[in-house]
Amino acid sequence: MAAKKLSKEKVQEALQELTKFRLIAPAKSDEVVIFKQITDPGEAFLDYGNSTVPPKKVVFPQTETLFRFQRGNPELREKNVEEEGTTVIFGLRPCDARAMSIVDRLFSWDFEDPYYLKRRELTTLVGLACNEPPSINCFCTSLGGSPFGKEGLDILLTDMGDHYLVQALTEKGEKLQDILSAHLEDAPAEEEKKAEEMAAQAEGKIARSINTEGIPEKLPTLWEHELWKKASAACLGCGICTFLCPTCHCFDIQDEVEEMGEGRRARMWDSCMFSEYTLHASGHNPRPTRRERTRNRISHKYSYYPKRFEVIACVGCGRCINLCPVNIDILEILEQVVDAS
Amino acid sequence: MVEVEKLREIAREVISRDDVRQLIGYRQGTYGFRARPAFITSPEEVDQLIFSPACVNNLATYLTLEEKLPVPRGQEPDLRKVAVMVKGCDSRALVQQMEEKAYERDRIVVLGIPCTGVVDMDKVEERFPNVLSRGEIALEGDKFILSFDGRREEVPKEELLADKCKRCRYPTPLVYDQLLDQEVARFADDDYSDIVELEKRSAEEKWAYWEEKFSRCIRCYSCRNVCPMCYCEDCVLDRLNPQWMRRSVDLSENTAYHIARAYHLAGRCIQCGECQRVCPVEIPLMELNRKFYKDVEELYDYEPGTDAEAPPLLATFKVDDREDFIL
Amino acid sequence: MNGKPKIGVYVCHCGTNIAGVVNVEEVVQFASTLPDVVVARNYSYMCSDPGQALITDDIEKFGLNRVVVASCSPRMHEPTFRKTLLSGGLNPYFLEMANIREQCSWVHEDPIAATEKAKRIVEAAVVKARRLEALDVKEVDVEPACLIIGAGIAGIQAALDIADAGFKVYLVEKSPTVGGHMAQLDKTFPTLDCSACILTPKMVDVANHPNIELMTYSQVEEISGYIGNFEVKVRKKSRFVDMDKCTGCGACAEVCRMAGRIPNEFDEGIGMRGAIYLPFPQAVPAKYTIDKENCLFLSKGKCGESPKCKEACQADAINFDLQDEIVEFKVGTIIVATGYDVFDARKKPEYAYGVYDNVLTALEFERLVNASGPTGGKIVMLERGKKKKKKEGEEAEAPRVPKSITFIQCVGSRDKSVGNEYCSRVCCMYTAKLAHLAKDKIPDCEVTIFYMDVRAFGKGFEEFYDRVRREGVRYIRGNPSEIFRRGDKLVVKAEDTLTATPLEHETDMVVLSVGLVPRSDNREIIDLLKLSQSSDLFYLEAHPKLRPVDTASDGIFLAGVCQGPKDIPDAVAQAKGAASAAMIPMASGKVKVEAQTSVVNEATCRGCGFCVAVCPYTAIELVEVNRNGWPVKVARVNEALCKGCGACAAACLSGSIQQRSFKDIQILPQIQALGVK
Amino acid sequence: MAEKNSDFEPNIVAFLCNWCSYAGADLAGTSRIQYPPNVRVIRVMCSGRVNPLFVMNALQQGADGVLISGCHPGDCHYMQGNYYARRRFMLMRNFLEYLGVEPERVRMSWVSASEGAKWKEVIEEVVNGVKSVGPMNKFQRRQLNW
Repeated sequence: MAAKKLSKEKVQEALQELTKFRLIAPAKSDEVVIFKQITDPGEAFLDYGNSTVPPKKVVFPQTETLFRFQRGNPELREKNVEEEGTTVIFGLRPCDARAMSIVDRLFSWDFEDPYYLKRRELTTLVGLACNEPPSINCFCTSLGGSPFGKEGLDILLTDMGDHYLVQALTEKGEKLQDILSAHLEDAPAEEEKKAEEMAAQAEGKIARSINTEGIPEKLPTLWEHELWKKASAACLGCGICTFLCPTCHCFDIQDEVEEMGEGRRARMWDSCMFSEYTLHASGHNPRPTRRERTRNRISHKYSYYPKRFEVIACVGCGRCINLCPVNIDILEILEQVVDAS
Repeated sequence: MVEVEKLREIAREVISRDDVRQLIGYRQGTYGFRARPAFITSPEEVDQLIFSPACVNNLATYLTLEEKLPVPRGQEPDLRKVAVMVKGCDSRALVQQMEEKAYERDRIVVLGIPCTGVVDMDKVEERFPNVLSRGEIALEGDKFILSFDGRREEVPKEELLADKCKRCRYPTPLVYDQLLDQEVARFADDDYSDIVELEKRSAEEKWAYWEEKFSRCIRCYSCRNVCPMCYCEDCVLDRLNPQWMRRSVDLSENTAYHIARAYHLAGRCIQCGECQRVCPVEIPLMELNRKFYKDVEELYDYEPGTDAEAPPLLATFKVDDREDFIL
Repeated sequence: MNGKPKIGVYVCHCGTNIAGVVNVEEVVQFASTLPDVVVARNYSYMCSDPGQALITDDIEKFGLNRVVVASCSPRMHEPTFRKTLLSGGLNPYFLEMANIREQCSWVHEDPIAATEKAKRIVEAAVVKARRLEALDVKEVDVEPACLIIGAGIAGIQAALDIADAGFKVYLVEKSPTVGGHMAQLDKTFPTLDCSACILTPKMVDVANHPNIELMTYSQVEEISGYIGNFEVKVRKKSRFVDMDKCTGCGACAEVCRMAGRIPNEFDEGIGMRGAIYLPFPQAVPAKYTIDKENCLFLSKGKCGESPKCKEACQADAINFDLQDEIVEFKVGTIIVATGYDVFDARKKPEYAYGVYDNVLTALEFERLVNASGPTGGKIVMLERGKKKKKKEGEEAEAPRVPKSITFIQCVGSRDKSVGNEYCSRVCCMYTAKLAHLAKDKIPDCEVTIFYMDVRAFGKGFEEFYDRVRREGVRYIRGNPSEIFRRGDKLVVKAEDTLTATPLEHETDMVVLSVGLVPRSDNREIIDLLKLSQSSDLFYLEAHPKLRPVDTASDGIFLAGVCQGPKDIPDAVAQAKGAASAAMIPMASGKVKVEAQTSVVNEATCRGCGFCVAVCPYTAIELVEVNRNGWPVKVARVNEALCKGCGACAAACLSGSIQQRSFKDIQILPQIQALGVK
Repeated sequence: MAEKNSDFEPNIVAFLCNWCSYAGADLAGTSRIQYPPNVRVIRVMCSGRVNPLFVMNALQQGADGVLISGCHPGDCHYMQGNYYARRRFMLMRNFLEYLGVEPERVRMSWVSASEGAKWKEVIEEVVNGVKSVGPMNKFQRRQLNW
């Protein structure tokens, strides 16, 4: 597919066109950038680093109704994801898209999750390459990702200054590109080559890194190692590092019932850093303190997940480092894992 | 400002005592200007301890946050003391915790740090983004001196000072075993101007303001877990039977959560500002707590965390409490 | 029994009280659709035996383990239905009542709205019933002793009955003697018995009864505890006279420098007494008392060279160093019989009481006609002003006998302007009696009574009223507006409403038939015992018709006028009622204690002490327990002291302390059932 | 202001203390004093038992207004329950107002066992107060996740 060009003046029109779908774009709520459905293109805010809450919440909502029930009525009213309509996530970062492709492996593993996969099917991802690393703690390059990464994206936009280079990467991407053809022009051939140079430059700007070689195999051997106690000493046991991680996918299912016998079964995010995540009804907790939970969080991403899906469940977006209230740094921990005897 | 050597010397002496199990202080963060809590259990680890305007955490929360593993049969629980470094505002958390009998005074060794104000790390990182190498922050006169990557930047104190410090009434710790510096006289006060301004708005405007904030909340509970006053064994809001508040994350449950949390801090919050600092979606939680704080002060002339012997606010009453709203 | 709930719902018609407005069938149909409801019925009178039998049969037939009765207020029949459950073999606390009468059918006319609300009330009761838990009905021992506060006729009668039944009685009286207001009266209506003749024997019995510990000139200072276990502290005020030595001879009173110079309260201030005095001759105990404020030695430290009374006392009973004595004891029940005050006539300035000497209150007139009164029973015109200097030898001219006496009824009763809307029940008859006595003592005296309505409702009252009129007492229907002086006569301005003729009735003496009002110091007892007051500020009985002698607090009873105006026969009857009510727990020796007390989940309690601080009964304390090897402090409730108010449950932030039958898990579903539109 | 449609019938949850206000409400019943049916009563043993979070829970569940009624100060059957309730609700009411919940929605009253008439006045004052501010639509549970 020949690359296209989207001049910056036409961005608003393009977005207006997309509002006929469920258009999700980065927008500002006070000073916080969050992905939310926009109806007026003016709300979109593309000059941003990365959102606090990753776009995972679009395809894997924090709370979603599975089905509704009523006493005395045997028929369950299942939630029809179709009703949400085709969705376009515009302007997400390559790492978040790559994270979705990682999480797809789990949700289409031994059980095809109907809700998540249907939503993914309905969603087209239009990524925006990172000319500048969104934060000092980005380390996507260490995990096989890139500021210009295409994995998981349907279209990649690259900011070339007065316009965006539009590269359709998948069939969905091409379909969307056709829909937007009125606002696009053909991009000169060398633009794509220029983008590659920019990619290399951007990758050079990533300041932090980790050599993941051997970590998945080594982690299980450090089960009782001293480092976990030290690393988790300051941990508050809150849900920031998991809720804000684009690859975290754990959820809890609960029934919310009202006295009159109406209710719904809902799924909502859960965090392995919470104590009741593994709390048994008997009161026993196999992971009683935050030491075990921190060990589990790191081991799951860097050992258990790769063992099952051949990919480390981390895309190096840096959110868990930036937003941890007590500066627990996953890279510092991983370095300690590498150095641990 | 506290000289680091003196601080480490006192810390070494304290942690060497056989009746002290652990010392909680601050150490340099992993990048930029960040500082983070340090947990010292032996004299050798003392050299990592620092104190600077970057040390924003309230370490008092760790006294009640510690998860106690069941003591194996035949062994005794380690009841040795815990030493903790506290700034002026942090020390009020100790006073309030002791007022609520969380622990006895003799269970803790308090190293008091008279504080001249700490930075708002968001403002620092906004002003000097992408600083990876370890940066230092110091306060000289009324200027913050930031040294990093070989550069030395001077910034007027006001511009980087944390909001809570602009209204700090207790710079010098109210309880301490040792003071690591001379006392700092009170340099600010709280006129609740922001609260008063919000109170004046109409019901619709106020709700629109809070609806925007509460809709962002992702219920990560960092504001609860960081709070030194939130130390219930099993938070009533997490319970399923009865279920006060549902797990689902939406405006209704989020609002219920924030009302319950703020109410549970009525007459207990000591304004250390941690909840607002840690909130990933920047909900102005202090504006919630300080509404109760202002009412409690005006109506009942009560300031939490200032007198360990004072009875809890909501467990006392005066016969002439105001009741003009009662039919 | 806490297993899967099987609920029976019983909706009562209560004749037409409920069924007249609420569509009972619709409510029953609705109730049958609610979760865990196994059977739903309606019946005309659920509280009747057949009604209750419905429940016990269903418990048998369906194995019910929860019962919801939708009828009247739980305050009315909760005890009844709890007994029903008990007889059906079910724990009484598996009952939940839905108040669809007092708070629904009786107060909402619109049938649709009332039925809709009734459904919601029933639903809230069902969802709570589902979560009710069995409570073991705890019993505590009852101290077989009774404290009676106030030794008027009511207190005396109650004390005698309980003592005769073999129980210990502590009878505490604030004034130096027992007898109360009845002792002040001359004759009693309608039989004209001499009040002293029928009262003094009982006063003597009370003083000598082996089971009664009489404490006069004493005040209850502190009461704590609960039914069966009240700890009482009484302050026996010092009389400065040694009760054992004093023989009551009166020598001291004669020589007292203050003799005759202090208005005697007992004589309503007409008669005088000294600083050391006996209220009245037949006082029991017949021991003298020194009035601290007026005794020169005690108040100013000097009484001439030395106190005369001490010199005169043969028995050497006077001892100025005697201190108040605090007595502590334990009782099982308490009877409040603190009596009343008479209405302060100064609050009706138009009647010029206190302005003209010869405007008297009825109680003052009682003292006048009383043989042991200050005038030896002679009705004479009073000169209350400064005592004229009696010159040596000059015989005081004999006080004049009034030619005409006028009574005015309902002074301070049935009068909204002074806040006493109630009728004091006794004034009509005591006025007729006093009028008869006046006629009897001064045959040619013109006796007139201004009245609004004569209430001669009791046994022999009407006959007595008729007799008094036949003796020439003139009844004029009209409420006097004013009294003023004309010459040496008093003029009563009024209108005879039967003949609609205004008149200015001249008379020598006016007697105001003052009503009965709550004692000025009744707040003390309220604070001691947490009694509540009815709208007329007398003490509130538990239920005006069904529980007239009980109070809201278990083990505390009311007798006499302190509960509301009544005459002597009613006061005695109520006193005997209170005595028998008090004897029930004392006789059984055991009493059921509040079962709906608080309980602590020691696993989640953080030992902050908020509950300990809010508990009004100090029923909670922090104890150290071992939690997984760690010593922690947790709250623990003393279930005998806990009264089940629930203040601790609301103060607890972690929800660790809950009040049984009112736990969060039981209230939140109610909110949901009532709240969701 | 919220649209004030005249046929809006508010749904008000009331917490009544057993000894005074519940008895007062019963007295209004025995005296056949008529009052609007909008208030639905939950009986508690003392106003001191009412946890202000019940108010939040009621408003969240669908109530348009909440009323807490107890004994007059000094008359509490348990001595102090109403004093604690007074402080708690003073703070909670101010806080809810601060969030944008109109104060007319959270009401408190002292009604003694003998004040049947006053109970009617309290009910009418509360019902009219809630009617004036319209239905509660701020953070109601059913409007959102159904």
